[in-house]
Amino acid sequence: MEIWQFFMQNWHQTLVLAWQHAWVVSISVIIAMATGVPIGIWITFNDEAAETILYIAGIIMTIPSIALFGIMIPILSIFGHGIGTLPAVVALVLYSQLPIIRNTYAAIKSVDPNIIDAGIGMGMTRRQVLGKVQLPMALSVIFAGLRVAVVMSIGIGAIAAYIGAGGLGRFIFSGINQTYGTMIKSGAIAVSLMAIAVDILFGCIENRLVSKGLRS
Amino acid sequence: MEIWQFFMQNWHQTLVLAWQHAWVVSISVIIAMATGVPIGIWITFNDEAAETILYIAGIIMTIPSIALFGIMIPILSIFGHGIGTLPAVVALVLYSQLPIIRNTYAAIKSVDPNIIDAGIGMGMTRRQVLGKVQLPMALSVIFAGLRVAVVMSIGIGAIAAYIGAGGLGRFIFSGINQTYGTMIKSGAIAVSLMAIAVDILFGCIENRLVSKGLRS
Amino acid sequence: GAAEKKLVIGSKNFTEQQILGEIMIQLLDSRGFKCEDKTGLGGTLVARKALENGQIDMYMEYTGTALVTILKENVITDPKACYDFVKKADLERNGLVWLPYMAFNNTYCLLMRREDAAQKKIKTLSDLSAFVKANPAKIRFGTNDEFYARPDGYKPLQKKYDFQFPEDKIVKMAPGLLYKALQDADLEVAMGFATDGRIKGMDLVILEDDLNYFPVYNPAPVTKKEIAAKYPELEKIFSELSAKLDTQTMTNLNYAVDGEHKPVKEVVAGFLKAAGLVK
Amino acid sequence: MIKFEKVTKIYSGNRTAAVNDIDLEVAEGEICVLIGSSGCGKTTLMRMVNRLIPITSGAIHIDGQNIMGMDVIELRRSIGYVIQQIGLFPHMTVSDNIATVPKLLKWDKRRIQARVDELLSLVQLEPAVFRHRYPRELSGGQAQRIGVARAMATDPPVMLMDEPFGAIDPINREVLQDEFLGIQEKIRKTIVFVTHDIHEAIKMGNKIALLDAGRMVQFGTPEALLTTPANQFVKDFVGADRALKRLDLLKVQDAMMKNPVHCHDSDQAEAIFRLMQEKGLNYLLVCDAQDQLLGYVNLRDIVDYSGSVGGRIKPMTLTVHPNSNLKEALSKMLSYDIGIVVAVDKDNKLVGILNTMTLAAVVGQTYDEQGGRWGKITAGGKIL
Amino acid sequence: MIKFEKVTKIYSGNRTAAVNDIDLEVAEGEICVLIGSSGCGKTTLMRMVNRLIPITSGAIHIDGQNIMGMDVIELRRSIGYVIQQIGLFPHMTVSDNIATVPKLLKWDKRRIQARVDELLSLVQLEPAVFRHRYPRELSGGQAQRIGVARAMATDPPVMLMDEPFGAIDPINREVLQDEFLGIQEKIRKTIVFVTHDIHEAIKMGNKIALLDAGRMVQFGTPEALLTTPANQFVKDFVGADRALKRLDLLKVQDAMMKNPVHCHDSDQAEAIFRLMQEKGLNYLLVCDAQDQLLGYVNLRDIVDYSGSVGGRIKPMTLTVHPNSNLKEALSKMLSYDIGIVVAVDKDNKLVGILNTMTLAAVVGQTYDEQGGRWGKITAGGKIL
Ligand SMILES: Nc1ncnc2c1ncn2[C@@H]1O[C@H](COP(=O)(O)OP(=O)(O)OP(=O)(O)O)[C@@H](O)[C@H]1O
Ligand SMILES: Nc1ncnc2c1ncn2[C@@H]1O[C@H](COP(=O)(O)OP(=O)(O)OP(=O)(O)O)[C@@H](O)[C@H]1O
Ligand SMILES: [Mg+2]
Ligand SMILES: [Mg+2]
Repeated sequence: MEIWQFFMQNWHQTLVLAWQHAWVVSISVIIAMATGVPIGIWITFNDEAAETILYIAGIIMTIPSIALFGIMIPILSIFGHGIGTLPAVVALVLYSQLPIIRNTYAAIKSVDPNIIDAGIGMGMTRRQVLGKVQLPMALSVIFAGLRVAVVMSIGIGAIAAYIGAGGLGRFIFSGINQTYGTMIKSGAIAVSLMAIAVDILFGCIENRLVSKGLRS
Repeated sequence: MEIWQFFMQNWHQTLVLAWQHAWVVSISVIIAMATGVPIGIWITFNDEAAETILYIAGIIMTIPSIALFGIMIPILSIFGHGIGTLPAVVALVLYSQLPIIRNTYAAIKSVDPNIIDAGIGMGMTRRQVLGKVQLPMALSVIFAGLRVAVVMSIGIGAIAAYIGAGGLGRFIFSGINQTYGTMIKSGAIAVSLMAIAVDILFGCIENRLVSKGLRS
Repeated sequence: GAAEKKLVIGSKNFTEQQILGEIMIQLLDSRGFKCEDKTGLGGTLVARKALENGQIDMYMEYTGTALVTILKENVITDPKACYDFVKKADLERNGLVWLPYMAFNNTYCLLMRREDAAQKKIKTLSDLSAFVKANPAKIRFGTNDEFYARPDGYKPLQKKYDFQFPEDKIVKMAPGLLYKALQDADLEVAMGFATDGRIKGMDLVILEDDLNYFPVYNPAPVTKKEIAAKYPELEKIFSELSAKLDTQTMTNLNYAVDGEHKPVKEVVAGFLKAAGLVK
Repeated sequence: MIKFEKVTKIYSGNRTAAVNDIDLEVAEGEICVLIGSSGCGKTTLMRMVNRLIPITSGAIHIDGQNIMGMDVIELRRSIGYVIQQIGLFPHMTVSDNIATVPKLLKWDKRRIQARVDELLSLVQLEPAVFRHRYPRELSGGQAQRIGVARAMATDPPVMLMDEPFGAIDPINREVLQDEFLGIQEKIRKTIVFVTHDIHEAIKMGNKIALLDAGRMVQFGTPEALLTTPANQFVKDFVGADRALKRLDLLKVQDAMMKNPVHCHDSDQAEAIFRLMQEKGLNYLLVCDAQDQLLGYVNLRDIVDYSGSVGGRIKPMTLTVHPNSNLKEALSKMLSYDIGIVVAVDKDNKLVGILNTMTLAAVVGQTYDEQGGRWGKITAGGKIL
Repeated sequence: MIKFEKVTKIYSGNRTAAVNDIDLEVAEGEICVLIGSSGCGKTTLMRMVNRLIPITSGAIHIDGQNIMGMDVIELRRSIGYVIQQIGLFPHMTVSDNIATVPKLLKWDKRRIQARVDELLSLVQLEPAVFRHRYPRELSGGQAQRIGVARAMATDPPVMLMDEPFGAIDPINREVLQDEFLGIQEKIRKTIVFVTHDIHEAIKMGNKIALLDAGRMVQFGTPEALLTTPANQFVKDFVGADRALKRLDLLKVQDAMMKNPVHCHDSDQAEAIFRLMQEKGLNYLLVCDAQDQLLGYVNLRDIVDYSGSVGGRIKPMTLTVHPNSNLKEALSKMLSYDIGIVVAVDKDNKLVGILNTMTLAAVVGQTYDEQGGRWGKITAGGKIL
């Protein structure tokens, strides 16, 4: 109830923050997908690179966001974007890599070799085997990774507030500093709602993309 | 070099914090595996529960750690453990659920139905089909989820410092507050090393557990 | 027409800083500047880096913080001396200009629950020292990492007052949680900030620093040399503000936000009007 | 006993039934072969027995008990199922694949190992070589045999075998069929067996059920299917050469003329010559005093020869064993242009003789109420 | 032309070679059938041709070019490969599976669709029913046929077919074989074809290569394999009834006696009676003035009958077409006990007659330098 009231009283700010949040997260997720999936695919061809890349992604995931920002501000300031949306997006993209890369890698590696064999035997290039056989068959596991990454991004998207990119994190951190439970909860609920909405969206996309022939 | 010096000067504290960190993370990971994998398995039997559970895990993952602690302190205070290791472990366990559950679910769901059919046709119970067919065949994808969860746990294990459970997060947060770069970097490096070590460990376990018959 | 007087205003992300940031924005806006709001940055590190790298033009830093954590100098307990030292050093070393400092002192303090303090008969830090010596097992102390580790923090404090919490009774956690933990009786004593509104809101008491240990933390707007040179009027604007922001006022402002959950903008607007700084 | 009662299966999304109103009884201890065109519902029918797919309507009983009332796990454990797609577990070694059910039943280790080796030998795979292989390291036929071994591991009383020998070469297949029939003779299992090979159907089946588009077209003994096909479809299915196929079912001893005309090596050539001329024979078989076949004599060779016929014998290699099947006998008969084949027992004793007429007498029908000769065929013969 | 030169393959971890020093030449436009026991290396040999597995030693040339020097993608695209394990893409519909390579080659949509429907009809599957099915909704034989269709999609000049019809019923298999041979007659592909069915091998192969344990045992025409098997293994492999199998290779017209003795319906019964008695015939075929077969007369029926024989004709149903194979003719012959079968052309004109002697004359060898009669078999005949 309080939370409802809070939203009523702060609807304008809520919308602005939610919009900022959604914006930062969407861009991040799109970039993260556009980088993580190809990297995950690429390392299936190269077992040595695989280890290295996965360790790097792992290390990145362990860097605390504040430290990451501390590293990024001087670098990105060169382009005049030391704070704001850009570093937030970079951070989210970096953090999303591990689940996306690792799942893409594991998914593609676990496609039935007999089926891949059929593709190769028909004269598919590596790229075609990937696009026509491995990816479609690995899709549901790749999506598992993407959905984890997306939900995680929306969650840690709150840190965008640290760096002046706004977002619902503002409610949460202000609420924490103020020990203002309603504000924290409102922020958290808004973030959760967004996460569920996006997860449902991804579920629908997954449903459309994953072949009916693979469902049992 | 500075970092090396820092470790030399603070080796005792480093060891203590690393030990605390490892302790909190290990317990969390063990509990997270022991809960997440069975939940992931269970929801393969129950598609409705699956959605709900996955949304809940998603929501949990979006709750900022500080907010989570804010919620937990009053609850766990009832048992006299409002702060310290317990809430840190609870938080890490909760955060790890999504990658573990989702990957377990996706992995089991994508096992070749013909092979499952063979198991069922031989008179295996559901549990046996799971244990003897689905799990062994899904293992590498399940491990992908576990490894993401473990690395993530080690990373966000730094937040244990927030709640008085110590760990390498102490170096990082103190360093941040003191704008003491060497300390931050030392903490981050220690955490990364731990993440890589544990990831390698999990890689070895995976290698031992995944059947040679599944490797191409 | 005249070129627009643009400034990017930052702040750290706790309540007092949000209020200070908002004050600067509203004040400067009323004096013909056009401010961009970049308040709420995630801590000293981020705000300072952002300033140094030109991502923000100005934010309020505390003299004690700058002295100890940024310039890595020894503690100075006199406000004026401290300010002068910082102003000079930061300009020389980093090319940053410290504008006039605010009257209030947001120093560290130790807090207890009011009834608990009364029951244990603890009013001053010397009382606490005596109590701890007598009952080392009966008291838990909460601090954030920063205070625990700072050269003007917990350890010298112990030395000064000659006491020591047993190591297992010291709990280090995030400042936002300390108050709650103290209120929930997970702690007996916690560090805090003197102007924090929650002290009032949660019915806590500040233990008196009877030996004058704590350093001073007066906030002052910090900006780059070039900006200060370009807009000399800033000096005057903030000196007007300086006297109006005493410890009591700041505590009240903090309480309005933290305790009464009023929006920062509204609180600041009310303050500036009441203080006659904007019409 | 497996009894299908008006069993129908319609896959969701399909307009036609995959299995349509099937009534069928597989008697205890018998092998019922299912044959029929591709997609006619054989696999579907089988998979309803162990409840891998639900029955749309109708009922299946095993030993009088409705399968829907049985514990599904026990039902399936009591049924060995050889899957058409083989379906080996890729993550298990050959040995673990075969041992799957024994392990579920917690047999002790030594027993399992012994059984695995026994089954591997049974399916003609060297245990030492194959025990530790993974499925991907097997050839198609080897994998199929492991599938059969796996299904037989616990000697279940009922077996469903979906084209179990389809990918195996003729020699190994025959060995497996014989081994399997040997086992079946001892432990009488109730078996449903799908094959596309009519010869296999005839050899393995006590009964054959021929399906078409989900319906039963004919159900009966192999003999009945070959001799009295129910309609053109059955005729087409068993093939234009169905009379020949019946020869698979029959033994030489069933068809041969016993005690054929012959002489002994001690007989005087002159007497035999006269006799042959009299009867219009050009050749005559010759035995010794123990009736062991020595060969034959040619009329030409004993003209003007005096002495016993023994001195003029030519060897006779076109012999068969009375236990061989008639197909083999016919083949031998055709290998040379003499139109007969001689049956001798294991002691080389002359026991019978076969020619095409005798074969036809067994498998064929009488064309005209009265036999007679069509006479010598005159190549390029003119109109009379 | 595919040429194998001393090709050897040893799988890592195996002690023995899966394919051992094989020399083989598959001529341009010919079908070479590989047969051999399960695990003898047929699949391995095939998969080396399209470089799915590396050759351990030796070389393979296609049209004179070493495959190792060719672009591997182009090599594989020019080869249609029917996989033993079928290997349909589970995530694609039947239509998409078949269209895989055409899509890779960017054929336009209409052309692809037309080709898919054409191929579905070719493999006897109704396009409207199966086009949009997923592999899991197919029976084993249906899936296999889709696999064949997929490999044929772009009409590649070379095909590797690993047991392409193994899971298909005899009727459909024969249709497919015939369709396939029809296509092969027009577009002469170079084909390597694995089968376990000797009949199929004989029917499909221009040449047959028999492998055992990785080595070539015999390579030659089907005829050669059946008539002059290289050793006991080959004999065992083609079966004891190999003479019968040769009948598959031959047509009635190759064996029949042309212009057999017969009379016309207008002939006078008395004259024919006398003639038959004279020649010792009990039956005689009767034709009309155009030489169309009317039936036969029985000696008994024309005793004391005056008039033309036309009034005493009995119908003759045991006829075959000169184009049928001898197996069928033999089977018909055995279906009734008269020992002959009559060949008539499509206008029912009498063209020939067959009996077992004529069959043996074609497939068999002369046993004795001089023909002769073994005489009527005397059942229970006593020693003379
Ligand atoms: N990946 C592999 N690793 C090790 N051995 C293998 C592998 N693949 C096949 N083999 C072995 O090589 C031999 C030849 O196998 P191949 O598949 O060529 O046989 P095949 O003639 O096709 O038999 P089938 O008729 O049963 O399909 C077999 O003994 C098999 O066990
Ligand atoms: N899951 C399914 N969904 C829809 N139709 C199916 C499904 N499975 C099988 N069918 C159809 O049902 C019919 C019977 O299939 P079934 O597998 O029983 O055939 P079969 O007799 O075993 O054929 P084969 O000899 O080719 O293995 C086929 O026409 C097939 O297309
Ligand atoms: Mg089937
Ligand atoms: Mg093979």
